[in-house]
Amino acid sequence: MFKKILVANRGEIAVRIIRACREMGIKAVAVYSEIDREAMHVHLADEAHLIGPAPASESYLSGDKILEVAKKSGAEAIHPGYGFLSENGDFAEKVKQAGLVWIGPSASAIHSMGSKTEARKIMINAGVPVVPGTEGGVESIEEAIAFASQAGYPVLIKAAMGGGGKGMRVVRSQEEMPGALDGARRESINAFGSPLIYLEKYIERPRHIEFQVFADHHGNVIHLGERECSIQRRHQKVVEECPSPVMTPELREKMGASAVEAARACGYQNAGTVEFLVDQEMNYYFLEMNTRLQVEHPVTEMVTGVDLAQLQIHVANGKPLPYSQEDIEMRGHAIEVRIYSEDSLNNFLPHTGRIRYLRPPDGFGIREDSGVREGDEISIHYDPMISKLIAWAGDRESAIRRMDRALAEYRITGVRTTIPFGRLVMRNESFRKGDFDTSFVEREFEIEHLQAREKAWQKVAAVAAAWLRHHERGKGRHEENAHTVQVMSESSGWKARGRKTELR
Amino acid sequence: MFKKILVANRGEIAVRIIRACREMGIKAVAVYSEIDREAMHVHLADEAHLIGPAPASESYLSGDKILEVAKKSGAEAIHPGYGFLSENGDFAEKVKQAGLVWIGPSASAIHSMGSKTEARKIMINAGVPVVPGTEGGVESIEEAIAFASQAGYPVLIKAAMGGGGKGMRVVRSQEEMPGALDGARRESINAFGSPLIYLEKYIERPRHIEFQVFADHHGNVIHLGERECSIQRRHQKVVEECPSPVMTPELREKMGASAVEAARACGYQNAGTVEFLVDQEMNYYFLEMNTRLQVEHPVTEMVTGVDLAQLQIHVANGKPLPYSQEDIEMRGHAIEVRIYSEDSLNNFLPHTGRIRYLRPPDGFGIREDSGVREGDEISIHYDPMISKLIAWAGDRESAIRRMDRALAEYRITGVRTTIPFGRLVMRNESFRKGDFDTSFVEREFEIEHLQAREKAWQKVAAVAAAWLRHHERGKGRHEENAHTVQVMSESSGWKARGRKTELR
Amino acid sequence: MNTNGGGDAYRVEINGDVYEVEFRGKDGIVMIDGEEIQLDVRPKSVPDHYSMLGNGESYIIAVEPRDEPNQYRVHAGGYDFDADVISKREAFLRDYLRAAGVGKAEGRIKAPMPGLIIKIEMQEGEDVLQGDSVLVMEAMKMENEIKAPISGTLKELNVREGDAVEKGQILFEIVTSSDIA
Amino acid sequence: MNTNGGGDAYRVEINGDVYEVEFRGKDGIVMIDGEEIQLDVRPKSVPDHYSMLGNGESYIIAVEPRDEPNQYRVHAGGYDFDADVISKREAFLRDYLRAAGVGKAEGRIKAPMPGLIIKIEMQEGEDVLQGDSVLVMEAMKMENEIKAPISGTLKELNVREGDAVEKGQILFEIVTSSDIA
Repeated sequence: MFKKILVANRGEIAVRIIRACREMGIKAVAVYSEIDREAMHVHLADEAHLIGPAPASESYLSGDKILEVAKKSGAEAIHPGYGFLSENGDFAEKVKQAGLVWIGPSASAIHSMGSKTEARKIMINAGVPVVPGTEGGVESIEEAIAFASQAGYPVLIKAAMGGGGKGMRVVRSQEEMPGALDGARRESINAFGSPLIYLEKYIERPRHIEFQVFADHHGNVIHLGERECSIQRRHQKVVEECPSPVMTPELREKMGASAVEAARACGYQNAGTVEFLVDQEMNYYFLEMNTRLQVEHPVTEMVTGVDLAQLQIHVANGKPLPYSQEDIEMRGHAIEVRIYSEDSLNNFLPHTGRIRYLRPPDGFGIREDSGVREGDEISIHYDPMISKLIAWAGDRESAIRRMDRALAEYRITGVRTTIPFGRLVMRNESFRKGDFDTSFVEREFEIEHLQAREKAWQKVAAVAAAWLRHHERGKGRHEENAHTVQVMSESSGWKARGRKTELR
Repeated sequence: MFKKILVANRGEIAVRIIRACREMGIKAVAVYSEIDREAMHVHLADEAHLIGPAPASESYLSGDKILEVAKKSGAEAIHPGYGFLSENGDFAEKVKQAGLVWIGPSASAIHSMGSKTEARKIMINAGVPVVPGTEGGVESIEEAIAFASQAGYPVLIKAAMGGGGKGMRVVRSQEEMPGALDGARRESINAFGSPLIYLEKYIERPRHIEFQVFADHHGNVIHLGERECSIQRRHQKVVEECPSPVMTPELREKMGASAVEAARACGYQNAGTVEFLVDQEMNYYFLEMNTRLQVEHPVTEMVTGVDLAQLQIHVANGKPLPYSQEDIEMRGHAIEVRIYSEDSLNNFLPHTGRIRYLRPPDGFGIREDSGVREGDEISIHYDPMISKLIAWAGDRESAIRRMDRALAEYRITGVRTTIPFGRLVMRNESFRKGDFDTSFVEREFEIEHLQAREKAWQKVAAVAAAWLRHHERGKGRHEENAHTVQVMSESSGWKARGRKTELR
Repeated sequence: MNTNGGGDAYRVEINGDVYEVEFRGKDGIVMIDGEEIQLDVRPKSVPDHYSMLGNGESYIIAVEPRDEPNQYRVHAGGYDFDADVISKREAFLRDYLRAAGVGKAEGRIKAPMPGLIIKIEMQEGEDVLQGDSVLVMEAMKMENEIKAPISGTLKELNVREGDAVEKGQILFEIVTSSDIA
Repeated sequence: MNTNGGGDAYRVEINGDVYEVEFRGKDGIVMIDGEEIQLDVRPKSVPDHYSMLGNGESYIIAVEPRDEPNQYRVHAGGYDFDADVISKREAFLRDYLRAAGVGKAEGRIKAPMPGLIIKIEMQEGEDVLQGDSVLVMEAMKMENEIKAPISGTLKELNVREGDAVEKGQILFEIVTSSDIA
C-alpha cells in the first residue's frame, strides 16, 4: 500500500481524502495557496506545502507546482478530489509520466468522457441511451438555430469541457439564442479555457439520477446504486439522496447495467459517476460521466456502507475490488444538503465573509463533511461551499425529519447560508412525496415563498430583534451616564433610564 | 402518538431524547436546575422549566417537581433517560398514577431488577446462569467472611441498589474485608440512600458483554445483539463496541435467547439491557439487568440501524414492535469512546472547569452524542461526561483506525479529558487483537504507560511550549519597553530583545 | 400607551409584517401585539447567540453583526429573518415624514459581494421593471445577475463593464416616480 | 553557546525527557536538540489553538491556560503533555541550586477538584511510599483516593475528615529525606 499521498485540492474534499489516508495508515500531503495557510485541510494533513497565490490558476490548477511538491515530499500517488485538476487528462498523464500513481481513471478515459461529444459517440456505440443533440461542437449561430428547429425548442446549450452548471443555458425560442450563446461561451472560456459549446434537446422536467460505478485494474466493474440529484439551483445540485424515491429494483438493475456498460465502453478504472436524465415516463438518457469522486458521494456511502474514498486508494494501488455486485446491499435512506455561503433570501448570491461561529448538529444518523471551521474566511477565490450535512435513517420519511431537525440545530453566523433553503425543501410537500424534478427550485421557490417563513419563528425573531435594540440602547446609555446611574437606587434604575431616553 | 413528552434528565441523554422527539414530530419539555439555565438540553427543547437548585436531590431527583411541570406543560409521557429517576420504580408508579405514560418498564419490573438479590432469584428460576453469591443482603462482617471462605477469594462486594460501579469493592483476602465493607456501604448510602450490600464470587478476568433487549406491550420480545463493555476504569465503562470481538453466531444465539428469557421472566416492557460476565472459557453469567436505555446504546444503533430512543417512544405508546428477531441484521462494527472531563494522566480524577473550546471530529462513520458545548461549565454536581464519540466502519480494524483518527482530531480545551486515554486504547496491541477483559485498564495502563506517549508528538509539544514561552516573553518585553523598541530599526529588533534579556 | 414614558416600545418589521413589542419593567414582562410574555434572554458565551425562554418556550437565536443601525438579520429555528427595528418615537417620525412625502424608497443597489462587472444590460435613464436584469457581475467563477428590486428609472449607474467592485459599493440607483415628485 | 546572547534558548522537560530548544533570528529557524527546523507558528482565531508547520509537517496544538508560570499543558495529536519550560539562564540557576542541595522536591499535594474529605488514611509524621493512599475525597458522587506521588514523610496534613476543600488547596506535603537534610 502507498505510504504517502498528495491531495491536490482544498476544502471539504481535501479533508475527506486526508481522513481516508489517515484511516488507512497513509501519510497525507496537503498543498495550499497563500490565503489557505489557515485552512482546515492544511491543519489536518501530515504535511502542507505552499504552491502559490490565491487565484486557483496560480496554485490549485498549477500542475507543475503540485508535481514538484509531490517529488519533494516523496508522495507516491496524487488524489485530485473533484474540481480543479480532477478531470484534466493531460495532468493525469503527466502524473503517470513522473512515475507517480494518479488516483482516478486513465488519461484516455478522462479525455473521452471530458468531451461531451465524444462521450455521446461512445455511449451510442455501447447501446446506452442518449439525448438527441448536435454531433459535434457548434460554432455559428446558424448551426445552433438549425439544430433547434429540427429537434424543437426548448434546447440546452452546454460547454463541451464543462460541468457543474457553468456555461449552461436553456433556450426556449429563437430570439433567446444569440444572447444565450454569448453567455455560455463567455462562462465556458472563463471556467474551462475553451469556447467550445454544443446543443441538446432539452428534456422537460426531467429527474437527474446518477449511478456510482467502480472499476478495478483487473476488469471488474460494479455499480453502487443511484443518487437522486434533481434538486438544483442554477443547474447546480444542492440536495441529493440515495436511493431515488422513484427507483424500483427492476429499473435499478437496468440502469445499473447501463452504467456498468458505460464504464466498460471507455475502459474505465476507479470511481466514476454516470449521470442520466430520467423523463416523466421513466425513460433514461445518458447525460455525462464524471471521471472522479462526486461531491454527493456520502449518501451512497451511508446507504451501502462502502467507504468510496478509501476504495479509490485501494483500487489505485492495483488491488482488486473487494466487493462483487451481489455484495452491495442498500440499507435505509440518506439525504445530503450542501451548506453554501449564499444568501437564499437574495437569489442564492454567494456571500463572502468570515465565519464568526459555526457548530454543526450531531447525533444518530448525522454526518458532516466540512472543509472550514470557525474563524475561516469564505473568499471570492473558491467555491462557496462550507460543508455537506448528511442524514441517514431507516426510511426516507425518517431521513427527511432527521435532516430537518439537524438543519434547525445548525448554527453559523458571519455568512449567510443555504440552511433556511434546506429546511424549506425538507418541509415542502412535493419533496416529501418524492414528486419533483430538476425544475423543483424555480417552480416551488419564488422569492416570495423563500421569505414567507413559519410565522411562529418570525414572531420569535421579532421579539429577539426588539430585545437586542432595547438592550443595546440600555447599554449605550449606561456607559454614557455611568455616573448618574450609580447614584440611583437599584430598584429605580429602569424608570430612570426610561426618563433619560425621553430627554435625549 | 404522543404530542408532548417531558424529558426528566440533563446532559447528552436529554439531548438524545429531545432529538428523537423532534424527529417524531413530538414536542419535548426539558427540566433544569438553577445552574443549568444555559445547558444544551434547555436550548434544544421546545419548552424548559426550572425545577430547583443545583444538587440533584433538589432538582433532577425531585419526582414531585417533575410531575408538577409535566402537568403544567401538558406532557403526556415522561422519559427518564438513564441515571437520576430512571430506575426508581416508585417514581414510575407515581407517573402512572398521575395518568401519564412512563417510557420504560413497569414499576414491578424495575423493582425486581433493581434488587440484585431478587433479580438473581428470578434468573435462577428462569434457567439463566448466575454467578455464585449470597442469597440476600449481607449485614455483618462475619456473614461476609463466611461466604468468602466458602466461595473462595477473591469476592466482590456490591451495593444491592447500586449500579455504575458505585459501592463496589473487590476483596482479595480476609484482612481487606472490614475496610472494603465500610467503603462500599458508605458509597451505597451516599449514592443510593441504602446501606444494603451483598457479595458474589469474583470471576477472574471476565469480559463484560451485555445484550440489548426490547419488549412491547403485546408480548413480543427481541434482542438486538450484544455490546462488549470490558474496557472499564473504576468499574465504569469507558470504551464499548458492537459486536463483541469474541462473539460467534452460535454464542450470540444462545446468549440472546437467555437475554430474551430474562426479560420475559420479569414481565419486561420497553428497552432493557441484560448484562453478563463471560469467563475465559466463554461461560456466561447473568450479572444484572438495567431497566432503561444504556449510555452505550449508540453502538447498537450504528450496527443494527435501529433508532432505540425512537423505538422506546413507539413502544411506550402501545404500538407493537415493528421488527421481529429475523429483521435485526448487524452490519459492520461500531466503537464508542466516552469523553469524560477527567485527567487521564492523574488517575482519571474528575476535572471541573469551563470548556473554553470544543470542536468534535466529523466525516464518514463518525457520530457524536454530546451534552455540552463551548462555554459550558463542568461542575461538581453532575456526571463529568462531556460526550460520546462513536465510530462505525465495515469491520473492526477499520472502526478502530477511524476512532483513532477522530480522537486525534477532537479539540477540547479548558478541561482535561479521556481523549488521550482513548487513543492509547485504540493503539494498544491487546485491544486491537480483541484479547482483553475487564482488568484491561489496570493491567495495561500503569500511570507510567499513560505518560509515555508517542515521542514524535512529545517533541512537537516541546517545541510548541518553548515557542509560547518565547513569544510571551517577547510580548511582555515589548509592552514594557515599547518606547525603546520603537526607536530601534526593525531589522535589529530581535537582537535588541536578546540583549535586553541579558540585562534583566 | 407606555407607562415607562415611550422609550421601551418598538415597532419591528419582518417580511412586511409589523410587530409591536414593548418591554415592561425589569421582571422580563414583554408585550407583543398585546400578548404578555414572561421573557428571559441570556447572551451566550459564544459569538452572536442568545438563549430565550418565553413563557417556558425555549429558543436559540443568533443575530448577525449589522451593516445598518436598525437592521437585524436574525437566525431562528433554522430560518433567516431580516428585521427592521425602530422605536415608537422613530416610527411616529417616519410615518409623519412618509405621509408628508419626504423620504425615499430604498432604490440604491449595492454590490452583494466583491466581483467583476462583466456586462451592463441597461442604460442610465431607462425605465426598469422590478425583476429586470440590470447588470451581470462575476464572482466565485459564477455569473450573477443583479436585478432591479423595484420599478422606476435607472439613475446613477456608477460602474462600467470591466470594473472590479468592492462589497457594499453602490452599483446603481432606481428612482421611483414618487421619489422624483 | 547562543549567538543571540542566550535569551532565546529554552530547556523543556516533558515526562522526564529534556529538550533543548533555541530560536534563531526572525526567519523561523529553530534548533531542537541540534536539529534545525523551519518553523511557522500561527495563533488561530479560536481560543488556545496554534497551527504549526515545521519543515512542512503540519500540527495543530492547543495549550491550556496555566496555573504555574513555567508549566504548559499541551494537547498535540490527541495526547496531553505537561511541559516545563525554563530559559537556559533559569536552567543554569536551577541546576546550580539543586547541586548545592537547595530547592525542594514537589511534594505539596493540592486538591485536584473541589470536594469533601471523607477519610484520612494516614497520620502526620508517618512514612509513606509512592502510591500509598493518603486520603479519600468525594467529588462528583465518586470517592477518589489521593495517593502519595513520591515516597517520604507526611507533613502538614492540612485537612480533616469532613472538610470541604477548594480546587488547588494544599492537602498535605510529603518531605523526602533529602529535603530534610
